[in-house]
Formats: sequence, structure tokens, C-alpha cells
Amino acid sequence: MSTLAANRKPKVMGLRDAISTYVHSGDTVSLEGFTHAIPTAAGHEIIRQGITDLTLVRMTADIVVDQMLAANCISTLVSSFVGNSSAGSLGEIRRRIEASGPQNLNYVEYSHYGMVCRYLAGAQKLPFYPLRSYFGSDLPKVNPEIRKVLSPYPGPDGKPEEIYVVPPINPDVAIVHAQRADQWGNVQMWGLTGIQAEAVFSAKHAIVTVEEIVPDDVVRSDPNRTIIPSHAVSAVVPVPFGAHPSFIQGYYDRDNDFYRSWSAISADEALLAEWLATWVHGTTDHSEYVELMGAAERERLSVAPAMSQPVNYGRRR
Amino acid sequence: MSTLAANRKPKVMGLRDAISTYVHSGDTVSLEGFTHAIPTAAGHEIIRQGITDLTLVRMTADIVVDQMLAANCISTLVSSFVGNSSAGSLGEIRRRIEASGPQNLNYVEYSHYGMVCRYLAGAQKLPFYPLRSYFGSDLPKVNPEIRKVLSPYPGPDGKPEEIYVVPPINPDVAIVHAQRADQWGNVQMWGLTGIQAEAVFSAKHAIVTVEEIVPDDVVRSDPNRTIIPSHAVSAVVPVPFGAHPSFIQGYYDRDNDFYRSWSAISADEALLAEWLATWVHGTTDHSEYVELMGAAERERLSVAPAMSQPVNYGRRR
Amino acid sequence: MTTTQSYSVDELITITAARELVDNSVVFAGIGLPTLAVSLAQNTTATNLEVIYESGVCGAHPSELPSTIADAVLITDSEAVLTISALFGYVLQGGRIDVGFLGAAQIDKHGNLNSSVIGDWDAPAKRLPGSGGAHEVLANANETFVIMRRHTARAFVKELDFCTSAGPDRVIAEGGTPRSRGVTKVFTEYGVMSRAGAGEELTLTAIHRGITAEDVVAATGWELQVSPELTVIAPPTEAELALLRDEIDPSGVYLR
Amino acid sequence: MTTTQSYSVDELITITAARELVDNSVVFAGIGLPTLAVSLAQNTTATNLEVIYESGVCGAHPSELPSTIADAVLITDSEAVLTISALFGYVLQGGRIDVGFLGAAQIDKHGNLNSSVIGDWDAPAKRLPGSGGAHEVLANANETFVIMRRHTARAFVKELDFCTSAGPDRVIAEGGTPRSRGVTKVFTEYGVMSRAGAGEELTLTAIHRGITAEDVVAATGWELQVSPELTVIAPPTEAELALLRDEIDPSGVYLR
Repeated sequence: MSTLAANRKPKVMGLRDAISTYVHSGDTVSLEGFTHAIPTAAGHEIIRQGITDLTLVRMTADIVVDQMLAANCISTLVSSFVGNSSAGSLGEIRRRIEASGPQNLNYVEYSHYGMVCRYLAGAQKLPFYPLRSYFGSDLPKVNPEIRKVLSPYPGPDGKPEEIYVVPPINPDVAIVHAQRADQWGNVQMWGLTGIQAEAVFSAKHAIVTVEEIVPDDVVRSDPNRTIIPSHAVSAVVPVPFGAHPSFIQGYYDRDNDFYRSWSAISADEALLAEWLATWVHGTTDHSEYVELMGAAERERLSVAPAMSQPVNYGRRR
Repeated sequence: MSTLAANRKPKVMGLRDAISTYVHSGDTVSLEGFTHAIPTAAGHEIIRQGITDLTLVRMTADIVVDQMLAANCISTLVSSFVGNSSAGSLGEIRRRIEASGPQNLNYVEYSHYGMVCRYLAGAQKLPFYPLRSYFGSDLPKVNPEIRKVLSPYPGPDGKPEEIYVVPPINPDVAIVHAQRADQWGNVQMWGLTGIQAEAVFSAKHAIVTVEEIVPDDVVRSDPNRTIIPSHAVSAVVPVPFGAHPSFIQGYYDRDNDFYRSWSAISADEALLAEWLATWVHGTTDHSEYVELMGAAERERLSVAPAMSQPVNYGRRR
Repeated sequence: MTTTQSYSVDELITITAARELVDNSVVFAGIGLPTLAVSLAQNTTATNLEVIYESGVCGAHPSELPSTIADAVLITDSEAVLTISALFGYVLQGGRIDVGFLGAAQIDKHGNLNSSVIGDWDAPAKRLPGSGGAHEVLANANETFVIMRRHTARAFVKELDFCTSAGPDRVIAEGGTPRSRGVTKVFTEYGVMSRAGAGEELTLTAIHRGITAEDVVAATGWELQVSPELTVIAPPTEAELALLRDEIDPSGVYLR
Repeated sequence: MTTTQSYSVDELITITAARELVDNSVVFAGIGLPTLAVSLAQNTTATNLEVIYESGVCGAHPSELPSTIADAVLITDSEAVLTISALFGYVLQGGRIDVGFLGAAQIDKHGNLNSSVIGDWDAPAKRLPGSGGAHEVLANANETFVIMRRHTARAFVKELDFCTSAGPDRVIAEGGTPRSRGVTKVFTEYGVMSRAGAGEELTLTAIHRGITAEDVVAATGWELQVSPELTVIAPPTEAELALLRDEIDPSGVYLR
């Protein structure tokens, strides 16, 4: 039985083309990756292309957001955590929000599960998503998007029950990073998979940067490993080391030294500008950034193998 | 760093004990498996133990439900599909529902996604789950559990927007079948994973029957393969061929001959009673049922290998 | 239906449906004739067609024709397997399906479908399987093709005994906003009925050779409108029949 | 705080918290002292304790102490990795967590927490990271333990500058039904404050050796109640310290 599409079009693109095709000034852009697999290289390319006025949606707004803010890419930030993990502060974010700063950032604050539910609503094209959060919190007071609904079923005590809801996110483009994909854009990922699938399904377009494009048979030997199917992907972009300074399970480790160094860099606007000039504007693409990291640095972050045991999908005799 | 719990208790049980411990007459029981991995052996053990008056929840009510109905285990059936796949009719279900029959079954009808959303609400302990179904359908007219909510956000046309919702399912026990688990109840599955994880998370207790219990290191070599974590499982039960006549990806194929034969068996109450007498009441447990199938039958359903390629989880150097 | 050509009703319906599939679209297909129609289209006029099965399988490369939507041969060598909640929530309700395929026991002139009961729901003359995912396919796929092999007044009815799956007209009547065009094509042993979407009736737009419009009107339970541009469907070509019989279903799993 | 014993404040807090963990419970732990406390409990009084990380890792068997909740060493050799939506939806909101661990910039007498801003939210003196998952941990874990290393009146306040994460008293005040007992224990350099749940104030129930109740009251921004059964916490044992230093954190990742 033949079901192969004869003129099927591969979705592989270069990062420059993918960003210029799908990301425009003024867009709403989701950049996701929960500590693991942060799409840093894509963020840097947005900076290189001078894209501005973005509404950036990201659960954990960390170093790459600090960099994009400093490069004036972002006018609104929607997030549930603005911090440099446990490694210190994000200087630019603080300058843009705090009273002593220029206060030119529109910040929309949620909790993590509020953001998760916004993606769930977005992926499912729901008008809202209910969650058991927000009663008693000041968050709804500073975020009028967080609202309430009356349940049509009686509560556990037999009385009417109210519940908070959040609205969908439907970004113009979602950008995520993963270990690998095939040429058609079937994306495989392991380790922490976070909210990436939901972010992609919620978006009009999706760019997936990957450590490597693998042959079709690698993906097809394990279809359950595919967390994002081809039909939801607009462009798949090979970008080795594309998540640095975050890590890719089985490919390279987290650059904790870099995370720790960021507090000092971002605290000083001149240092931060110099960092961007060297590492982003000073490189034409991510392969030059990786070159600049140097072989010793890449070696320092390398990992030893820990292979999964295979499973049997079975074949009819 | 040691984090191993020294006196951790394995969750492995025999099927008889698991059913008698967690399933009681009058309970609400979810039995899930979407064509793949139907927990038939568990259904048969419920029949053997003479458990009655169950509210049975199952998206695709098929042969095992027909058998449990004929054995008088079920007083209410909650489902979105009552059919023997494309292989014919379910005689007992039709007798219990149609005007010419005894009409002693309380049937609660949903669509597939309505059932999915009931599990999603159940797993998330939500009072309801919204979905874009049911406008214009007669289903809400015969199922008063399907209700409406007014969205607190304006619709796409700027006007108030209504949406249907369904209530949570929180069964007393969920029963599912999978390829394998470790002794602690970490359940790994591939191929069609259906709604099994949500069914387990929605339930107070969960019984998972598996083709095999595997050593800890097999599970831990690939933690993303675990679809149900230990803490959500009450009992894990090794039951080889426990999904027959449905199939287990990589273990055995679907017994299409049996599916086709069921129309004739179930159409005749005497034949159906005889089938139950031979295959369920006539066997003390599922290993005797498998014995009765015979070696030739098991050989006929066997599959050739099609192994997944391993992935690297990485180890810090 | 009688025909002097050497092909079956199933082959005729399959080939007619395949010709209506547009390239680069995403199709939600059940097992049986839709599987064959999609496969034929992928080999002829819509070579970049994508098929997603209700079981969650995307990019299937089966070693043989699947006998159910969840057949093990659909999973092995496929490109992705989605959970049921992702399939229904993110893909179907998410609006990512262009064309759904359905069957039904009854259909009315607006493409509303009954697959639940014949007779009263409370004490039916015949209990049918029910919705399965049909309700959601009709509600969410941009358009739905319906295959009804037997064209009779008992199936093409003025009033459904029960509306399991509602088209956009009924959605609007209840005050909702339709998310789909509903049924746009119905393929039967007699020909094709079509409508663009809400507000339109299913109209006879094409008939198979040897059939008259009067035959079809007589076999339809409502006053079937006949298109002034009624066409006669070109019979299956040798190439189409050869593909179906020799490449797609050589063991005759579905073709009778 | 000064102590004549040869252990640090971190060790003291870790050991005190570990002793409060009950066997067979499921703990939602952040990185740092909670990780150490849980590990110590698993090796002493709560050997069947289960730990789930906010990143979705269940049954971690790390080769070394993780430096973040998402550290690669937590994933390799673990028993399960959940998606973020399963972790927050099915596990946390699903009511499957017995004990959550949190920190905060400010806490009030009912265990409400601020981790968003110092000053006005609109133009804060200091922007803090915000909720992350803290709001949901406090709302959904059956009870929450808070670790606040520095016990000062700027952290233990009468009025929060902003309530990021609300305890059950504030939930009730807004007309909601609490799903948790909220903060039940607060561990500091001075001792332990406790409450059973809604309606109760955090009360000083235990102090470390060398500390007086007056010290603690003076360092607290509200009028801290002192339990009539105030106890003095037994100092770390040699065995506890040896486990912590030699087995659990031999490289001194968290212990200073």
C-alpha cells in the first residue's frame, strides 16, 4: 500500500530566513523552553534583524528576554517568572519595570499555571480555560485578563461555585528548540518537554530550531517520541548549540558559569551593550557564535552517553 | 547523593487481589483503552468476582462491556461509542437499550471529545471543562449533564459568547492496560496511548495491568516513556495477553477473527452465556484463559520485531 | 444501481471522492472507503495530501491496508502518534483539519447527521454506535465529506430521528457560531450532492452514468433540489482502477 | 543568630525541616535547602517519601546534587518526566501533593506570600521574580512548608506589599473554598512557626538553642503569638550532620 506523498515539501529552512519570514515587528511571539531547550539562537537572530515592538510571551523570562529587551525588541512582556534561575538578577528587566527605571515595558503578570492554561486554551481554540488558582491573590487586581466564571454545576457544598479563568494565547508565531526533527518537521524531544507542544499548537506559525535534522527512519523508528507533528510546524531549522547557555538533554550541559556571570553583565548597561555587540551583532549567525564560544568551552559542556533501551513496535508477520 | 527510599513498597499485586481490593459493587469504574490495550482480563476478573451495580465509564463500549453487561455487572453505562469496531454489533448492549429489550440499562451518551473533556476535568479537579461541541445537537437534550457557560470575554464578533461544558469524571477506580511497568508502578506505553493517563489521574485508585514487569533500569533508561508515574498507581498487575482480543503494540496483534465472531455469539443469549461459562467462569484466572486460547492461536497473533532506535539522555562527565 | 462498466459501487464512490480532494490539505479519515479515497488522491491529484487518523496517528506508512483506525500497522513506521486529548483538542478543535470524512445512518438536507438511534432515543427501535468522534469532526473540520453507499429515503430523511452531529444551520439556530461549513459533499451510489455551507441545501450536482436526476429525487426523503448545471461524472479511468486494485488494496480488504 | 555548635544556619534549618516530613507523603520540592531536607528525611525518618520537582521529574535518582529543578542529572535515570501541563494540572491541581516547599520575600501572619514586588506593583522599588509555580503550590498542596533563612521584620510583615500566593484565609475572604491548609510551618534561623490551617495565625512553637521567644517577636513585623508549649529544638545530631555533609551534599553545593 502506497501512501507516500510524491511531491511533499521539506520544511527545513535557515534561521535567518525562518525569522524574517515568520517574525515581524509588532507580532506576538511565544518563546518557550522551561529551563531546558531555551531557543536562545532564535532570540539572537530576532535581535540581529532589528525586529521591534514585540509582545513576547514566555513563562520563564530569563537571560534571552533580558537580551531582547536591551536590544529594544520587546514592548510588552507576558510572563509568570522574571528571574535568572537561582543564579542572580536580570538587570535589564528590572530597569524596565522598577520605579527608578524608564518604565517603558508593559508587563503582564501571571502564575505558571495561568500561563499553562492560556496555552491550553490557545491550542484548543477555547474562549477561556478554568483553573483553581487566584482566589485571594492580588494578581487579578493587576491583571484584568484574569476573570471569573460561574460553574453550571453545584459545588461540593451544593452551592453555586465560581472559578477563575484565563484567556487563550494565540501568538503569531511560537518558537521552540528540540533535540531533533526529520526534514518534514516531525519534532522529537526527550528530557523536559515543558509546554512546547502546546505553544506550537496555539500559534498561527511555528519555528522549531533543532540540534540536528535526522534521517526519516530515525524518527519513524519511534513515533511516540514525536512531540510535535509535521503539520503543526512552519519551519524546522538546524541550529547546533542553539539553546546555549541552557542545556539539551544528551547533547550538552547547562552553562552555569554563564548564568552566574549574567548578573554582573546585565547590571551594567554598558557591559550589556558590549556583550550584545560582541556575541549577537558581532556574529553573522549562530554558527559564528558557537565558533566564538571556542572548542574548550564546547568540550566543557559536553556529556557522556546514557542510552535508552529500545522498545519493540512490532511488525505484522 | 542518595535519594533512594530504603523501605519503598513495591506495588505489584495479583489480579484477583487487585480487583477485590479496589473494585466494589456500586462503584464507578473507568475501563479505558482506545482500540489498543483494552483491559479485557480485568473486566473478566470483575465478572468472576460477581461484582454488580457498577457505573461503567468507557469511551468505546465494545466486547468487554457487552460481556460485563451480560454478566450483570453494570447498571449504568457512560460512553460515546457502543459498537464492535467495524466488525458488527454488540448483542447484549442492544438488548439492554432497545425498545424490544428489557431496558434495564441506564445509558448516558456523550461524544468522544465530551468524554475526553470529562477525564481532563477529572484529572485536573475542575468543576467543568469547556469544549466547542454540542451546539445544534440533540445530545444535550438527552443528557442534562451537558450544560452551558457564558464566557467572561467577548466573542470574535465582540458579543457575549456561550460555550458548552461537561462535568468531571472522578471514578472510584480506573483500570488500564499497558506494555510494561517497574515494580513501583511506573507505567511505560507506546503506540496508541489514548486517554489512559488522564483516566488514571482522574480516579481515586488505579489498577494497571501490564504485559510484563521489567527491571528498574529498563524504565529508568527512558523516563519519557513513562506515561503514568508511580504515585498515581495503586496496583500494578502482570497479566500477559491481558488485552486479548485487542492488541498490544510490539507484543501481539488484534484478534480480528474473534471480533468478527462476536456478532453471532452476542446475538444469541444462550451462546453468550455459554461463552462466559467457558472462557470466564470456566477459567480460574487469565493464565487459564490464555492456556485455553492455545499455542497455535498465540502464535497466530505474534508479531515480528521493529525496534526503536535509542536516544541519549546524557551523563555529566 | 446497475452499471454496464466493470467496476463496483465501492470503486465508483472511492474514485469520485478522491477526485474532490484538494492538494496540500489535511484530511481526517476513517477506515474503509475514505482510507482508499485518500490513498488514491495521494497517488493522483493530491500528492501532498496529509492524513490524520482518529486514533492519533500522523504520517502513517502502513505495510498493508489498515483494518481499523488503530491498526498496529498504522503505528509502526509512522511519523507521530498523538494522545487522544491532543488529537481532539489541539488538532481537531484546534481547527487544523481541512476535510473530515463521515458516514451516518441518517442525513437531512442541511447535512445534519444521526448515528445514535432509529426511533426514540429513550426506547429506540435500533441502537446505533453513537457519535464516537463524528460530532466533533462535523463541528470542527473546515468541511466534511459524507459517504453513504445506499441512497434511500430511509437514510436521506426530512427529519432526523435524532441529531447526533449538527451542521452549521442547527448551530446558528441555537445561537452558536459555526466553526465549520459542515457537510459540503455527499457521495452515494447515484452521484454527488453538494452545498457550500450554512444556509444552503444539499443539491444534486453530479450523477453517475446511467442514473437520472429523477432516480435520485425519488430515493431522497426530502424534496431534493437538482442543480441546473448537473453534470455526469466521468467513469473511473483504467489508471484509477489499476491503482486502486493493484497498488492500494491488492488483497481486497475493502473493495468488494 | 549565633550558635556555639559546629553547624551552620543552613544545616540547622535543613535538619529541622527534615524532621517534620512524614513518611509515605508526596513532596513538591524546589532546589536548595528543600532538596537537602527531603533527601535527609528519606535517609532517616521518612524513608518512603516521594519527591516531585516543578520541572516534572518524578522518582529522580541524580548522580550528584542538582543545581536547578531542571538539572540534566535529575532527568537521566529518573522514573518519569511529566509535561508541565500534566505536572501542574494532574499532579498539583489534581490534589496529589501532600507537602509543598516555598520561599518568599514577604510573609504575613496567615502565611500569605509575596514574591512579586517590593513597593507598588505599578512602579516597584524592587521587581522580584513573581509567582513561578508558587501561587499554585500554596493553593493546591495539602500543606506548605516555608523556608525563610533571614528572620527580619522586613520579611515577616503585617501587610504584604503584594499578595502573590494566597493562603486559605484570603481565599475564604474572597468567597472561595480553600483546597489546602496553606502554610503550616515556617523554618527560620530562629526556629519554627506553625499553624494548622485557615483561621489560625502563625505561632512560634519551637526555637533553636540560644534563642529566646523575645528575640523572635522583636524580629517579626506583626505581634507574633508564642505557643504556651514552646519547645527548644534538639540540636542536629552527629548522624544527621554526617549524612548531610558526607552523603547528601559532599561537594557543598548548598551547604555553606
